Amino acid sequence: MFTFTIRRLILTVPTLLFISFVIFMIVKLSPSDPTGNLPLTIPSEVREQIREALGVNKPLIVQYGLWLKQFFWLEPRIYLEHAFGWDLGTAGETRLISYQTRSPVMDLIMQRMPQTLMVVGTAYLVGTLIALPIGIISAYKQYSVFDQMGTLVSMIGFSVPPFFSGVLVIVLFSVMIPSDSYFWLPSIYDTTHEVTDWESFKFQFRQMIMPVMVLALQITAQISRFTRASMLDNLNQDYVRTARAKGMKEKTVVLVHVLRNSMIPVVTVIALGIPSIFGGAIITEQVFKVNGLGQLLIIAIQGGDVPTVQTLTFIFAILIVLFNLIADVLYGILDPRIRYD
Amino acid sequence: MLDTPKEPLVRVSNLKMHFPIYGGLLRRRTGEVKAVDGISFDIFEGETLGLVGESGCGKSTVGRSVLRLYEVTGGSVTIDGRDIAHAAPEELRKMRTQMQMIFQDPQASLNPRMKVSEIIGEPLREHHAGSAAERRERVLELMDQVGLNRDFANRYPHEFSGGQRQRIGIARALALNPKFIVCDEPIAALDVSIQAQVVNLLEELQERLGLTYLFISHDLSMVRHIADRVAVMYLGRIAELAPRDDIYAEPLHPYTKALLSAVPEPDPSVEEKVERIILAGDVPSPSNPPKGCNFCTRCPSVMDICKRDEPEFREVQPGRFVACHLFNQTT
Amino acid sequence: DGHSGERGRDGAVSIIYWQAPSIMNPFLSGGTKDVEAGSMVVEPLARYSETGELVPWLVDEIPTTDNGGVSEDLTTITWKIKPGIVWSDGTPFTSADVKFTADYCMNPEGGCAQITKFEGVTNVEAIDDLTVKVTFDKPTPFPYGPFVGGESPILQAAQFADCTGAAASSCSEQNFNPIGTGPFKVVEFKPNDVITMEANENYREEGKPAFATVTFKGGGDATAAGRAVMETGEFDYAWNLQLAPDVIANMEKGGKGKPVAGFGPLVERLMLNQTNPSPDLGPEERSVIRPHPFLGDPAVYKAMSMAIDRPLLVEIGYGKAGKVTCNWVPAPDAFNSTSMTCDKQDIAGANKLLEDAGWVDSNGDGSRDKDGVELSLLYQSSTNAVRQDFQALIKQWWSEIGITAELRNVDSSVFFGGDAASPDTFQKFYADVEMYANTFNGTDPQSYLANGLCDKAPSPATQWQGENITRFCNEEYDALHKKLSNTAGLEARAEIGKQLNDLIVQEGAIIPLVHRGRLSAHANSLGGVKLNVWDSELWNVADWYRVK
Amino acid sequence: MPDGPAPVLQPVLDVRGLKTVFKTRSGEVHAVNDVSFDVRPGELLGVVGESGSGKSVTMMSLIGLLPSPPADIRGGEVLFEGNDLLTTDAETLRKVRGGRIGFIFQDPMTSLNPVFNVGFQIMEPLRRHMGLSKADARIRAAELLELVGIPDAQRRLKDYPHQFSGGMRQRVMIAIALACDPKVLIADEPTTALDVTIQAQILELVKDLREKLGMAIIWITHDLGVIAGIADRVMVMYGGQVVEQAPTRELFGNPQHPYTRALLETIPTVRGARPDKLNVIDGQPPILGAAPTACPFRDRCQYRFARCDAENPSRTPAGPGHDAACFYDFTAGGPRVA
Amino acid sequence: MTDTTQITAPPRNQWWDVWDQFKTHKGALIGAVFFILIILGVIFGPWLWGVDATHIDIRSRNQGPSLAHPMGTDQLGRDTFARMMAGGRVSMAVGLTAMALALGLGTLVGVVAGYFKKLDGIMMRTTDLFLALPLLPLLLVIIMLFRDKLNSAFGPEGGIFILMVSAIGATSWMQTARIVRGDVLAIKEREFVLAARSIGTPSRRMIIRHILPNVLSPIMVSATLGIANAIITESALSFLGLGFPPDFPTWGRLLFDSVDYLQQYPERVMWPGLAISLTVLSVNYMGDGLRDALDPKIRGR
Ligand SMILES: Nc1ncnc2c1ncn2[C@@H]1O[C@H](COP(=O)(O)OP(=O)(O)OP(=O)(O)O)[C@@H](O)[C@H]1O
Ligand SMILES: Nc1ncnc2c1ncn2[C@@H]1O[C@H](COP(=O)(O)OP(=O)(O)OP(=O)(O)O)[C@@H](O)[C@H]1O
Ligand SMILES: [Mg+2]
Ligand SMILES: [Mg+2]
Ligand code: NI
Repeated sequence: MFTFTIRRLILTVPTLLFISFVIFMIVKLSPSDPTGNLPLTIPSEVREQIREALGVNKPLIVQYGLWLKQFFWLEPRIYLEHAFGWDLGTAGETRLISYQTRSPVMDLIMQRMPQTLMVVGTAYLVGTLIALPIGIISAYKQYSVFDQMGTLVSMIGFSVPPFFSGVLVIVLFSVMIPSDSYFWLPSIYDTTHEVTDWESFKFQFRQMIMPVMVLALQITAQISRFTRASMLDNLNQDYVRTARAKGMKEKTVVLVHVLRNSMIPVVTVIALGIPSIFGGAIITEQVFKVNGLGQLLIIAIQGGDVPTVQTLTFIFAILIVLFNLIADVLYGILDPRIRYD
Repeated sequence: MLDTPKEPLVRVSNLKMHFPIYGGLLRRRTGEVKAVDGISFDIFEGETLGLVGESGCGKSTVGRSVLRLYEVTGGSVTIDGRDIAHAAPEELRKMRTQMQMIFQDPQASLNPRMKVSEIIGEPLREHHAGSAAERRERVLELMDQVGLNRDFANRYPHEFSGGQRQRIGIARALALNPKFIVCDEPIAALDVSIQAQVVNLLEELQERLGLTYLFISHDLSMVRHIADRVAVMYLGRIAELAPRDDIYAEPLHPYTKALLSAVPEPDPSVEEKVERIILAGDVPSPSNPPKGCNFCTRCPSVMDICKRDEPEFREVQPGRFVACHLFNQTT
Repeated sequence: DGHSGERGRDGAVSIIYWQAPSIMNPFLSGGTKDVEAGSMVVEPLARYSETGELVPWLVDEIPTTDNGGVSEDLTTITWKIKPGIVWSDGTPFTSADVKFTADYCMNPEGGCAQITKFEGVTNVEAIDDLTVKVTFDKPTPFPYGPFVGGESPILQAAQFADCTGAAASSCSEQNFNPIGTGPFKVVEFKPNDVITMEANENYREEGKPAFATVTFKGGGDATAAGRAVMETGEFDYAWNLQLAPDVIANMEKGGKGKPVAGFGPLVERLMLNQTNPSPDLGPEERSVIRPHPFLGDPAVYKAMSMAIDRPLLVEIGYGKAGKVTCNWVPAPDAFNSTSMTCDKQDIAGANKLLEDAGWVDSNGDGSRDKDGVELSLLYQSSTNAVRQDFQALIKQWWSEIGITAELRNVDSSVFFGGDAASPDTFQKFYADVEMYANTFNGTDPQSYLANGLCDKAPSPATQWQGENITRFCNEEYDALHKKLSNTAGLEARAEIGKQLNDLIVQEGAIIPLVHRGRLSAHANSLGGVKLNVWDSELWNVADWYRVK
Repeated sequence: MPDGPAPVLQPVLDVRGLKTVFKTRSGEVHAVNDVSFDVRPGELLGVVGESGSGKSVTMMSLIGLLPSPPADIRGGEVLFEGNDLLTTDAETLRKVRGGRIGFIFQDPMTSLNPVFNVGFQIMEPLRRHMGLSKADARIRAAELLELVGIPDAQRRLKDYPHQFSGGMRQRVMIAIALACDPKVLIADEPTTALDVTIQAQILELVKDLREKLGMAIIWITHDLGVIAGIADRVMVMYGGQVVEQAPTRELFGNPQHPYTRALLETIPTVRGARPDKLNVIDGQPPILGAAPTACPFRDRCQYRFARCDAENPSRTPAGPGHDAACFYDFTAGGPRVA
Repeated sequence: MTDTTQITAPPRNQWWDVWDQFKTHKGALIGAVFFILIILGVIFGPWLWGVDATHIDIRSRNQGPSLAHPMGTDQLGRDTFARMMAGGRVSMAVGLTAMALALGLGTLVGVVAGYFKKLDGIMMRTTDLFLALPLLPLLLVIIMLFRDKLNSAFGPEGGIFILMVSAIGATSWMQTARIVRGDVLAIKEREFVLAARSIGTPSRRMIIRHILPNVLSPIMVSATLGIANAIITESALSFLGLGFPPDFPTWGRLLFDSVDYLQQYPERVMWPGLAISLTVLSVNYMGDGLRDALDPKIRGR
C-alpha cells in the first residue's frame, strides 16, 4: 500500500507538469484580452501600455517558465515563510500577480477558499447524508413506491439546471415571503458574516440553506443513484444469503454486511466527486453571490486574467489527481481484497 | 488402438510458460507464475493423450501453449513436423487449420451474439474455404456430424442446452478438417447425464476421422474412459506419464496414487474398501513453488532429497515416465 | 429627517454592484465598477455634478480664465486647494500629493489606465503647499482633464511612494486600501467580492457621512441586484440595472425601492462602414479601401435610418433608461443638436427613397440592387441579449425595404478586446454595419468628436489602432474640429459641436438609435441619492442618509 | 457408513408436500413440486439429481432463504422441533437458522463476506444465538476453526476470506454452520467446486464431525461417488420432484427408477472394469413451466408407456425404507399394477 | 444421438429479444415513447406548425398561451411554441451528436486500450490525463478560444454548433473509455475470443465481430447518459454566457432567458424546463431499460 501510494505520487509529477502545460497553452491561446472589459473611452495606445505593463506580450515559453517558477518555487516558499516566520529570501521576487486585481493570485485563492469550502462542502455533506439512506432504502425495497419516487426525484434533481432551481427558490423564499417572516431567507450570501454567537449562527444557517440545498439536490441525485446500484449488486450476492442463513437480523444483514460492501465503490465515488465541487458549483455560486472559487474563475475568464485562470485551473487539476489517488488508496484500505503491492 | 504408428504427430519438449508478475515502485517485473515449467511429451497420430491434475496446475496453459495461443517462454512444439512455437504469424495462421481446440465452458466459448451457422462457419470464412453456398453446405454437414438438427442453424447459443452448445464448439473445431484437437475440459461444465453424450461423440469422431486428441480434464474417470495414455500434472510439471491401463492399475508417483485414491466410487460396496490417501495441506502457489520436488510439501513418502533436488522426468518402465526420487534406483 | 446630525448616526448602508470591483485604485483599472468603488475613498480636486456642471471638491473654486485660474493663452491651470483637508490617516493633504498623482499616472511603465486625462500635460508643479499648477503643451480650452472627476482622484504620495512605475502592480495592499480624503475608508477589501468600509473620522465635513459603515457587495447579475433592492430589500443601492423594462417594472411592484435614471452621452448606434469590408480583399485592403459599395449612397443610409422604429426599440430594450435620439452627442444639453427628427418609422418613405434612387429588386431575390450591387449586408454586434433583439428587429424592418441583413454577434471580450490578430474586433470592422454604444467622460466632447477625423481611422499600418471606427473622412469635418480645439467659451464650442454632430450623421457614418441612460435603484429608505452620470454614481455618498 | 437396521428415531426435520414456485417475467417456474422427506438425528441424507432438479431450492425453501418475490412457497409444511417453519414468525425462524439448522452453500468463493475477517463471520452466530461475549466467542471460533482442520486458528481468525484457498474457505463455511451445534446441517454441494484431493479431505472431516457431534446432515451433490462414500440414505430428485428414496446400499444395488438406473449406468469409474462405450441419457431435462400432470422423466425414459403421459406417479414403496415414483416395476419387469 | 427436443421459438434476430425485454420495463417504454415523440416533434413540428421561430410580431409580444400561440410569445412577439421546437432541434442535435462523438471516441480508446496490451498504458494515461483536466473551466476557455474561428468558417450557428458538440464530446468520452476498456479486458479473457484466435482470426475482425457486439450494452447505457449530459451542459454554458448566441434558440437558452421573467410569465420558464427534464428523464429511463434488456443474464430470466 505504501509503495503504491509513493509510486502513484511520483507518477503524478509528470502528469501534472504536462497538464499545467496543456492548460497554459489553452488559456494563453484564448483570444480574450485583459483590457477587453475596459470602457471604450480608454484609447488603444493606453490599452497597449497596460498590456505591456502586465507582461502579456512576452514570449510564451518565457511566460510559462516564469509561471512554473512562481508557482512551484516561489509561492511555496512564501507560504513557508508565513507559517514559520523563516526567511527564505523571497522578499524581492515578483509573485504570481492577477491582471485584474494586481494582487497575488494565491492570496485571492486563499481568500476564496473558506466560502467555497463552507457552502459547497456543506452541500456535499448534506447531499451525501440525504443520498445514502435514500439509496439504501430504494435498493432494499426495489420497485417499491419509495424507490420509484426516489428515482423520479433524483432524476429531476439531475436534470434541473441550478440557474433555474436557484432562482426559483429565491423567488419563493426571498421574494414571495415577506422579509420579516420567520421563513424568509436571504437571497444574497454575505461572505463577510462571522459566526460569533447563536444569533449570528442562525443567520449563517439561514443564508446557507438555499445555496446548500440547491447544490445538494444535484449531489443527492447522483450519489443516491450510485448507492442504489451498488446496494443492488451486493444484495444478490451469496454472502448475503450466508448472513441470513446464520440467522442474522435483517437490519444486521443490510446495514452491516451489504452496506459495508456497497460503500466501497460509493466512498470512492464520493471522494472522486470532491474536486469537482470546487469548480462544479460555479453556477450556484453565481446565483447566490457566494463569491467562491467558481466565481473567481468566471470573472477571471471574462476578464482575460490569464494568471488567475491558469493557476486556478491547475489547482483544480491537482485536486482531481490528488483525490483520484485518495480514492484509490481508500479503495485499498476499505477492501481487504485489493492489495496494491 | 495400440497399433498406432510410432511417429508422433505432436512433439512437445521442455515447454515453459511463465506469466510475469509486476510489482514494486516502478512496476518492475518482480516474479513470475510458472504455470508450465518444462514439460515434454509426444502424442502419436490417432491417439488420445489424457492430461489430468488439480485445478490451477497448468493444464489449460499447456493446451493453449501447444496451439500457440500464448507466446511461450521456452521449449518447442512441433505439430506434423512443423515448429509451432516459433512460426511467423502468417505461417501460423495457415497452420491453424491443422490444429483446433474445444473449450471448457460451452457457454463462454460461443459468442452470444452470433448465430450457430456463423459460429461454425467462421473458420471457413476466415480461411476462405469455398463460396458462401459451399460454406453453408459444409456447416450443415458439420451439424449433422455432431448430431445437431439442421433446423437449429439460425439460432443463437443461448437457445441451446449445455450439451448442444458443446456440440457447436466441436463442430467449429472440426470445420477445417484438423488433425489435432486440444480438448480443454470439454465436459467439466456439463451435467453428469450429458457428459457421456459428449465423450461418446468425441470417441466416435476420432474413429471416423482419425483425429488426435489432447484431452484435458480433472475428471479421472472420464480420462480413463477416453485416453490411450495419461499424463498427470502437478504444479506446472508432469509427475507421471503412462499408458492408461498401467497408470490406473498401478500408479507409481505418490501424487498419482493419492489422486486416484481420492476419487469417490459410485458404488457403496467398492467405496467401503477403497483406501484413501488423504493429502494434507493445499497446493503451493505456482509463483512460489517449493524448492526441490514440487510435491514435497504434501507428499506422504517425502525424503530429504526431495526438498533439495528436483527429480528428473524419466522412463522407469517401458512407456512409463515418472518424475520422483523414489524411482531413482530403478531404471 | 436625518439630514443632519452626528457622523455615523444612521448605521449601515449596503450597496450592490453586479460587477464586482477588483481594485480600489482607478489608475490601474479604468473599469467603472472600480472607479466608482474607489470614489468613496479617494477624491479629485473637482467633480461634475448630476447636471454635468463642474463643482469644486477639494478646492475652493473652479479655475477659469475669468478668475485667473486658467492662463490667458490657455496653457496653464492653477488649482488652489481648500485649506485644512487631511487624509484619513490624519496627515495633511498637500499639493505634493497632487503632483505625485500626476507623476504616478504619467509614468510610462505603470500602465495607467487614465493616462488620457493627462494628455498634453507637460508639467505639474507644486507652487506651495496648497497650490498646484498644471502646464499643457498647447493651448487647451478645456483644461479640466487632470484631477477632475472620479477617474482622476488624488492618491496619497506617502502611501504610494514605492508603487510607481513597474512596481505599481505589486502594491496590492495600497491598491486595495488606498488612503483617501473621501467620506469612507476601507476596512477590508475582498477583490471581486465585497468591500467593507467605515466612516472616515477625519472627513472634512462635520456630521458626514451619515452612515457608519458600508457593505459594498459585488457579483451576480443585474436581475439579482435589482431584486435585492426593490423586492427583498436586502440592499440599499443597486448599480446599473441593464434589464428589460418590464422586468424592472415588475420589480418596482416589490415596493421596497425605486429605479432612478440619468442620462449621459451614451448612445447606442449603428456604425456604417465607409470602406469596403469585402472578404475578397486581402487583409491589408479589407476595411481600408474606400468607398463602400453602397453605403455611401444617401438614399440607402437615409432609408436604413427611416425604416427603424426607435420608440419601439426604446420600449423593448431600455424603457425608462432610454430615449429616442438622432444625435451622436445627445448630452450635455448644450451640445444636443435639435436639427433632426427621427422618432417616426417611415417604411413607405424609405421604400420610395430607394425606388427613386434606382434601387429595385431586379432579380427577385428579396434585396434591391442597382448595377449588380445587391443591398445585402453583414450586421454585427457584441453578444448581448438586448443587442440581439435589436438586430432581429432591425433586420426585419430592413427586409421590409428590400435590404437583406445577415446577423452576426461576437463575444464582447473579443469584439472590444482590440486583439490585432483577431478578425472580429469592432476596430477591424469586417462587416458593413455594426452596433454598439459609446460615450465620453466629462462634459466636453472635443476628444470624442475627434473620433470622426480622417487620421484616426484604424488600419494595418497602425495595428488597427484608432477610434474612427467608421473610417469617416470629410475635409469639412476635419477643419471644423480644428476650429473647435481653438475655441473657448461654452456657447461657441457647443455651436461647433452640434455642427460636427449633424455633419457626421447626415453624411451617413452613424445611425444613432437610442440615447441610453444609466438606471440604478435605491431603497425607499435611502435618502440623498442624486444619480450622476457625469461622474461616479457614488459621488455624493457623503450626503446619503436613512429616511426615518 | 453402514446402514444397518437403524433404530427408529423420531425425525428431527420432517418436510411434507413442499411446493415452491418462482414468478418470473416469462411465467411461473415450478421448481419444487410436492417434495416430502425427513431426516433423523445422526443420519446423513444424500440428495442427488441433475442440475436444475430443485435440490437447492428445496433446501432454501425450508428455512425461508428464498427471496420473495420471485419465490412463492405454495404449500407444505416443514416440521422442526414442534414448529412449522413455513408458518412460524420471522423471529423464531431466524433463531432456527444458524442456531438449530446450519447451512453450507455451494460456492465457497462467494459465500463469505469479503470485507469482514473470518473471525467476525464465525463469531456472529455465536454471539447472536448463544449470547456469548466477544472474548468467549473468539475462543469458541478458534476452536471451531481448529475442529475443521485449519492450523494456527487463533491467528487466522484475523485473516480475510481472500487469504484462504478454496478448500479452506469451504472449511470456514463448515465452521460457521457448525458454530451453534445445530441439530441439522444442510450442505448444498459443498465440494463440487473443489479438487478431488481437497474433496477427499473434506469428506473425511465431515465423517469425523458427524461421529463426534451426532447431528443430522442433508448432503446435496450431483456426484454419486460422494454419496456412495458418506450417505446413509439417498434421495434422488428429478424435475422438482423426489423420484426415488432408499438406503444407500439399496439404492445402488437395486435402483427402482429409470432415471436412477440411467444415472448409475452413465458414470465411469476409475476402478473396476472399463466399458467400451458410456451409456447416455438422451434428451433434455423438463421445462418446469407448470405444475406437472405427467411423469417429468417420460421424454427421456425408455420404459415409457401410456400411463406416464396421463398421470404423474406418486412415490410408492419398493422395499424396506425404499420408495420410487414410477409406474414401471423393475422387479416384476413390467408396468406396476395399481 | 439426435436431439429430439424441439425448441419451438422461431428463429429471430436477437434484437427482438432485446425489444421483448425492453417492452416489459414500463418506465423504459414510457421513456422511449416520450423520447420518440420529442424527436418527432422537433423534426416535423416546425414543418407542421408553420410559424417561423424567428418571425417577429411585435404587436403580439409577451402574450400568454392562446390558440394562435399555444405557449405564448416572447418579448419580441416570437411564437414560443415554434421557438421551443426550433430550440429542441438544436438541443437534441447537440445532445445526440455530442453523445455520438463521445461514444465514438470513448469506444475507440476503450477498445484499443483493452485489446492491444501494448497501447493500454499510453491510452489509459491519456484518459487519466483528460480526467484530471478540470472540465468546466476548460470548456469555457476552449469555447472562448475557438468560437470565433469556427464562426467565421461555418457561420455563427454552424460554428458554435460544431464547437459545442466537439467540446462536450471531447470532454466526456473518458468514462465510456474506461468502462469499455474494462469490459473488453473481461471479454478478451472469455473463451470465445480464444476460440476465434485459435481459428486464426486477425485483430481487426476480432474486434469488429467479437468484441464490439459484446460491449454494446455498456455503450448503449453511456449513450443515454451522454444525451442527457450534453443537453444539461449546453444549458449551463448558456447560463455562463458561452453557449449559443442569444438570438439562437436552444432549450437551455430559452430557459435562461426566461428565468428573468419567472415572476411575470412563469409559463415561459416552464416550457423549456419541462422539455429538458422530460427529455433527461425519458432518456434515463430508457437507459435503465436498455441496460436490463441488453444484459443477457437478465434477458435470460
Ligand atoms: N494469463 C495469465 N496470467 C497470469 N497467470 C496465469 C494466466 N493464465 C493462467 N495463469 C496461472 O497459471 C496457473 C495455471 O493455470 P491453468 O489455467 O493452466 O490451470 P488449469 O490446470 O487449467 O486449471 P483448471 O482446472 O482450473 O482449469 C494458475 O496458477 C493460473 O493462476
Ligand atoms: N430466482 C429464481 N427465479 C426463477 N427460477 C429459479 C430461481 N432460482 C432457481 N430457479 C429455478 O428453479 C429450478 C431448481 O433450481 P435449483 O437451484 O434448486 O437446482 P439444483 O438442483 O440445485 O441445481 P444445481 O445442481 O445446478 O445446483 C431451476 O429450474 C431454476 O432455473
Ligand atoms: Mg483450465
Ligand atoms: Mg444447487
Ligand atoms: Ni465433477
